[in-house]
Amino acid sequence: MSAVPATGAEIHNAAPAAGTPDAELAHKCLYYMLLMREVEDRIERKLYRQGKVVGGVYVGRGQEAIPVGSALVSQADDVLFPSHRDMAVFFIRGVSVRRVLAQYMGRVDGVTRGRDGNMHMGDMSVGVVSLISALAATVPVAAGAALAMRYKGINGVAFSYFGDGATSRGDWHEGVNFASVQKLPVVFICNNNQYAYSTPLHLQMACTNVADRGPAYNMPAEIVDGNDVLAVYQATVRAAAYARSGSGPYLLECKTFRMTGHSAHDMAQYVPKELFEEWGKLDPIVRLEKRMIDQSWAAQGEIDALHAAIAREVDDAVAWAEQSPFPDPATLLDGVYESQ
Amino acid sequence: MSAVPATGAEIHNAAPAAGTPDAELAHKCLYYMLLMREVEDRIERKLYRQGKVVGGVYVGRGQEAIPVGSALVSQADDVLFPSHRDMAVFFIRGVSVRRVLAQYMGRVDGVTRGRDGNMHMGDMSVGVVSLISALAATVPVAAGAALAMRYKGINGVAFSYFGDGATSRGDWHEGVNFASVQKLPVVFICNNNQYAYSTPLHLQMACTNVADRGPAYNMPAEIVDGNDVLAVYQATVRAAAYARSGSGPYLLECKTFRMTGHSAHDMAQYVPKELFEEWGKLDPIVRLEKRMIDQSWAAQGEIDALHAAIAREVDDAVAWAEQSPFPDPATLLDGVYESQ
Amino acid sequence: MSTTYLEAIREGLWEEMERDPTVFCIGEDIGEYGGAFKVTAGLLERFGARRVVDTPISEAAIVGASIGAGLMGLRPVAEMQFADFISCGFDQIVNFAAKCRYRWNAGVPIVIRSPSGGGIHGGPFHSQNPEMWFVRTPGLKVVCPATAYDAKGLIKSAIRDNDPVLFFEHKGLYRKIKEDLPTEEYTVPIGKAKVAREGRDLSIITYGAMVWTALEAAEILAAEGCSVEVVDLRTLVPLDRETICASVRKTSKALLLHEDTRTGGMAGELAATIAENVFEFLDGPIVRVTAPDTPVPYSPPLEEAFLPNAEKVVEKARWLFRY
Amino acid sequence: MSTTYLEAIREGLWEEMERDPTVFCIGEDIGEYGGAFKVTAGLLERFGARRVVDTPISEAAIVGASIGAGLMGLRPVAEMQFADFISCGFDQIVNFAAKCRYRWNAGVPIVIRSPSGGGIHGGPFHSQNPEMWFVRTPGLKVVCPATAYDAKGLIKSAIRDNDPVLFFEHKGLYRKIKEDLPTEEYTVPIGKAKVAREGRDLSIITYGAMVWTALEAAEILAAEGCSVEVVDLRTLVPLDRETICASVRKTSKALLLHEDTRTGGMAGELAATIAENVFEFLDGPIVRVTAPDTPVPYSPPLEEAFLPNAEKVVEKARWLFRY
Ligand SMILES: Cc1ncc(C[n+]2csc(CCOP(=O)(O)OP(=O)(O)O)c2C)c(N)n1
Ligand SMILES: Cc1ncc(C[n+]2csc(CCOP(=O)(O)OP(=O)(O)O)c2C)c(N)n1
Ligand SMILES: [Mg+2]
Ligand SMILES: [Mg+2]
Repeated sequence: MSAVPATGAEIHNAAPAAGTPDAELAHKCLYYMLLMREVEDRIERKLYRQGKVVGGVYVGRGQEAIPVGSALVSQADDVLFPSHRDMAVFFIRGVSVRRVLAQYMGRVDGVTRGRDGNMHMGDMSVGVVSLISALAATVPVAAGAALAMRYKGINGVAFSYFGDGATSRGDWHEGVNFASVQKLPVVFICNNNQYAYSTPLHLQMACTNVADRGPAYNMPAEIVDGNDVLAVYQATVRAAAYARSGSGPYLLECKTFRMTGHSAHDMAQYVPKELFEEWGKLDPIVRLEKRMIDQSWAAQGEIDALHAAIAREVDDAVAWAEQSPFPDPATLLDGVYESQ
Repeated sequence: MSAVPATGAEIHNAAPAAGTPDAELAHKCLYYMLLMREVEDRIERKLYRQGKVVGGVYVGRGQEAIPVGSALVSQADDVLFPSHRDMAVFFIRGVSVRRVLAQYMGRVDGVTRGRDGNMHMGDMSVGVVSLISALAATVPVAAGAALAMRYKGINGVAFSYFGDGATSRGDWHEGVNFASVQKLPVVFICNNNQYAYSTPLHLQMACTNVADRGPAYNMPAEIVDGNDVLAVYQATVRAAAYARSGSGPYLLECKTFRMTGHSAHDMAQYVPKELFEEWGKLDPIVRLEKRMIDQSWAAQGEIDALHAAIAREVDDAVAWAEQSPFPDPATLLDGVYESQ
Repeated sequence: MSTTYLEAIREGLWEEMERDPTVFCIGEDIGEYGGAFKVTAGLLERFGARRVVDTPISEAAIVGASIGAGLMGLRPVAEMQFADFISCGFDQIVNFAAKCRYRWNAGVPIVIRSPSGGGIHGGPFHSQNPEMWFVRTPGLKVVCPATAYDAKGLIKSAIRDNDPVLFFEHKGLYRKIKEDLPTEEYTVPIGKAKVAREGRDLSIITYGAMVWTALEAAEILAAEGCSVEVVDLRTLVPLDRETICASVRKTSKALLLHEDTRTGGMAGELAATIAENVFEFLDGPIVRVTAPDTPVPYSPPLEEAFLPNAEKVVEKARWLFRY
Repeated sequence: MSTTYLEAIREGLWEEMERDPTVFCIGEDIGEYGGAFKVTAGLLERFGARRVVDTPISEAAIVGASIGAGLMGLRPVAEMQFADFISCGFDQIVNFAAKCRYRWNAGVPIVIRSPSGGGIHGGPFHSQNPEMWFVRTPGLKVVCPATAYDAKGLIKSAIRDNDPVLFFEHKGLYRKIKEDLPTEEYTVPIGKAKVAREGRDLSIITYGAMVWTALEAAEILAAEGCSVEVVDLRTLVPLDRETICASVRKTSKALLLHEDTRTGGMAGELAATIAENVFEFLDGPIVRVTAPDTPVPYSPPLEEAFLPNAEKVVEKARWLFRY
């Protein structure tokens, strides 16, 4: 890890000390990873099975280090484009767990007020753009946001998230190419979890790494251990500094594994069991906790307390969200256009 | 030039001697390049200005070596997907000059019977698929044709032609990626003429060469002097052999220059004059003629006679095409579907 | 043994693949996984990877490759994972596939299967009814079966058709309806509507899942003394204008129903057809029951308010009956 | 000094760029070259490359980047080089731009300008009228000006609008029509139709270049004693149903005219609107004059047979007048 100065995260709490990862940063990373894990577990394993979440559910179990390590680098003016496995991005940008849970349950206090479900949500006031289902559709949109930031003289960066499979889409190519030609401040963050739904990498691309696609755009491309949150953080610091300096986009390929089916109803029988076992040992939360204890950044008791606190936080949020009403059908027609 | 055996061109006349270019091949190349030049000159500088060609006219002046050198390698079962500057492909595959001229003039004997104009024509009986205007749209279609050949056990190759600008399109990426994943027998042939309409390369792509995009698909990519027809021929022999052997697609980037405006109505004032001068010296026809004389493959008199013969051939074809009737408006509704 | 709508489509695919070695399937996750809805489950085992081609996430390439294979004499059946993603391969469909035959006499015998429609809380991107994008594009055929029988018979006809066919499968019907299918082989012709219920007083003209809604409404209305005829279009292009006009000639009143949103929906084409051809038979306004002009909302109460249902149909039909 | 339709659009762009620093243009060859039709000629010199962005050949990126910039508070005006290529950026328009506000309350104030329409021997891929793909997609506005005055006034309104607007410029009108425009600033509201000619006996409802065809037909018909009212819709979404219905209430006869192909065309929506709302005023069938359901052919005699013209309108109108 080189000594690129950390640039980010002022909007969340105090910035970590510049330079190498420190205890404070580790705590923050752990908090958000645990929070994401807990919220997604509730959604997938409780609320969905109870019929309280009725739409599709895609979780990022095992991949939490990617949204957490990267979004913590983001600054107030930056704009983030999370994909469907990046829930922590919302929390880090200040969207409450309550509203996210209400979103999944189709309640009026959800981020989209019941109009859309799951991770299909955004809020420009905190710099988060909603994905649409079509994979990689946000990629050119992120380039446009970056263009706008430069246009307006804001020194911001767009964080564009996507999976390995999404890089097969035409929109991905067009968006990355445009960003490269225009030298736009975009950090492209790929979670390469080695599957796209049931499709393994070799049926998705002929190259070995997503990063092998960087040269096609004359764009630096770096491979990161996507299950090491501090590595993701450091790499994002490098990438964002590069983009922010006006040098153009930067691609981070975070190698990871999808520790679930594609969605809540998919048993992932097409994934060899060994892969789950192998990658289970690399769980980013377990690894960070071990490191925190090894480095004396935290005691086991502290970590246990954090788990418990998060469980309570989520209990409370679930209760709150369940009490949020469903949207009034009389509002069905509102807001297709600004004035109607 | 390595000694890869030549694989092609049986359907046109006798195959050239295997190995290095020889007199026979050179003669054939010269014939088709001159023919394309002459037909396009007539269209652009006569028929279009006389109002006899009413639609858009895009010519390949200065780029003739690319369709000629490559299509001469094609075998009977191969399927070709020419772009809008590859007229010689049609002649090499056996479509008559007469029908091509009738096509431009919207006559019933045109390849599309007046339904479409200019290079928007195809004929499956000679293995040529019509482009549509949307650039790079033929790229995934070529992949599909290659898939079909493998499916049917035909040892054919798809030749997919496009310009530098077309590589910015999503369809290009999706088509090339699919071909690579499936290891399909496709030769991708890029005419990099350094402009896309008025747009210079650096506003089209951030990489230096189109060939820099090969690694993104784990695909061999070779840069060729696109104004040297024998070099194009040899490179295509290599590429087609690779594709035909089942190794997957192969990209040829033929560096060249568009010695005209984008279309007949474009004065190309955005192109620095020096570039025309510089590239004018590299004219592929002049170069081949010189080489033929230097190598004693032909005498000047022979070449002059060929010019004259081609001019007569085209005179005759123009006369023929002008006598072809316009399509009967009563046929307007026919053939949207197979049976109506 | 009863066969679901989904199984009927699978059977149709299976039989055609058995019958004709040029038929193959192509799409995302259709092989080992059997497709997002499992329509193609079992095909890989039976027919192998050559004939069940798993692709990258590349709708333009799926359609484009299908066109290329179609031009070469194969009969590809492409699957869009959800109909909503068809817009990612749009140009290939409306500009390449649709226009080949007219332009240069090249047939493109491809089928694009797309699970469409709402009612499963799929939200704005997993519930759309995109048929009108294609109905308005000459050169394409558009098929929207409502029953298991028709689904099987029409997928077989679509595969045998020598032109590009958009085949919309209503995902809400996949496992909801079943019926006994004939044991002998059959096909259902593309371009023929069906009178799903005969009636005298009023015609409901519809297609897809809404056929069931219309039948439900007809039952309620029958109890009130209003005899409703239900016309199931089955195919939107070519449109069976004769059956439509015949029904209106008989009943003199037309209620047009679709799940798709209102403006620019199929009801417009139907209204124009009726008002142009059988105007003199009309005894009342032509009325529409459709989804409103919004994206498909996710939350159940909103989605319910969005979708047409028997109640909404009955209300409009009553008004028209009494007109 | 007379201003052409093309110049009127350029003036509108220019004025809005002068007025509002958040307005910028983006598209292929729009900078130094000034665009394929030269609509943006001169803008680069005046406003610089920051505000006149030349792009790679990437329609999805052009639309997508416009959406991103729009979400950030800019007002991008994207140019499709020909309307036919809009299908290459289709998903971005119909799924991203169209649904943002409804879903998460995010306005996408973008304009997509597209030269559409035939009559210039452009053939199947340089002549299409793709408006219905967007009319049927809730969340988009669709504008089709017929005059230089409206073209300027509407492009200015489109730029100021906080929702995505598809702006179809009929390329056949670019240099064909001109008129004196007011020297003072003006806008034309989106969503208001205009009665282009008043009449008593029959309404021709149309838009775009066909307004001129309708006026030509009206002139011929006037000489035969048939008083024709011509309604120029100007905007297809939002549709000014009131003006349409008012005209039909007055004349009792409706002829719907568009250059677009027939099935699934705008005439369907108009017919449904009329047959639903002012049925009792109708004294005859609602008739359509449109292009037939084929791709746009290239060869002049075919294209001429394809396109609606005054003669075809007069013939239908005569029939309806006498009905
Ligand atoms: C254009 C498009 N096609 C198909 C889908 C259906 N789909 C949703 S997620 C998914 C797999 C995505 O894989 P990847 O990009 O690797 O992301 P991951 O889910 O693995 O994080 C597919 C095929 C879609 N959403 N969009
Ligand atoms: C999708 C699409 N967008 C825009 C155009 C308009 N257009 C026609 S040719 C051209 C430039 C093509 O450049 P390139 O691919 O380099 O080919 P060249 O003409 O230089 O041979 C453009 C922009 C088009 N045909 N298709
Ligand atoms: Mg993945
Ligand atoms: Mg070029």
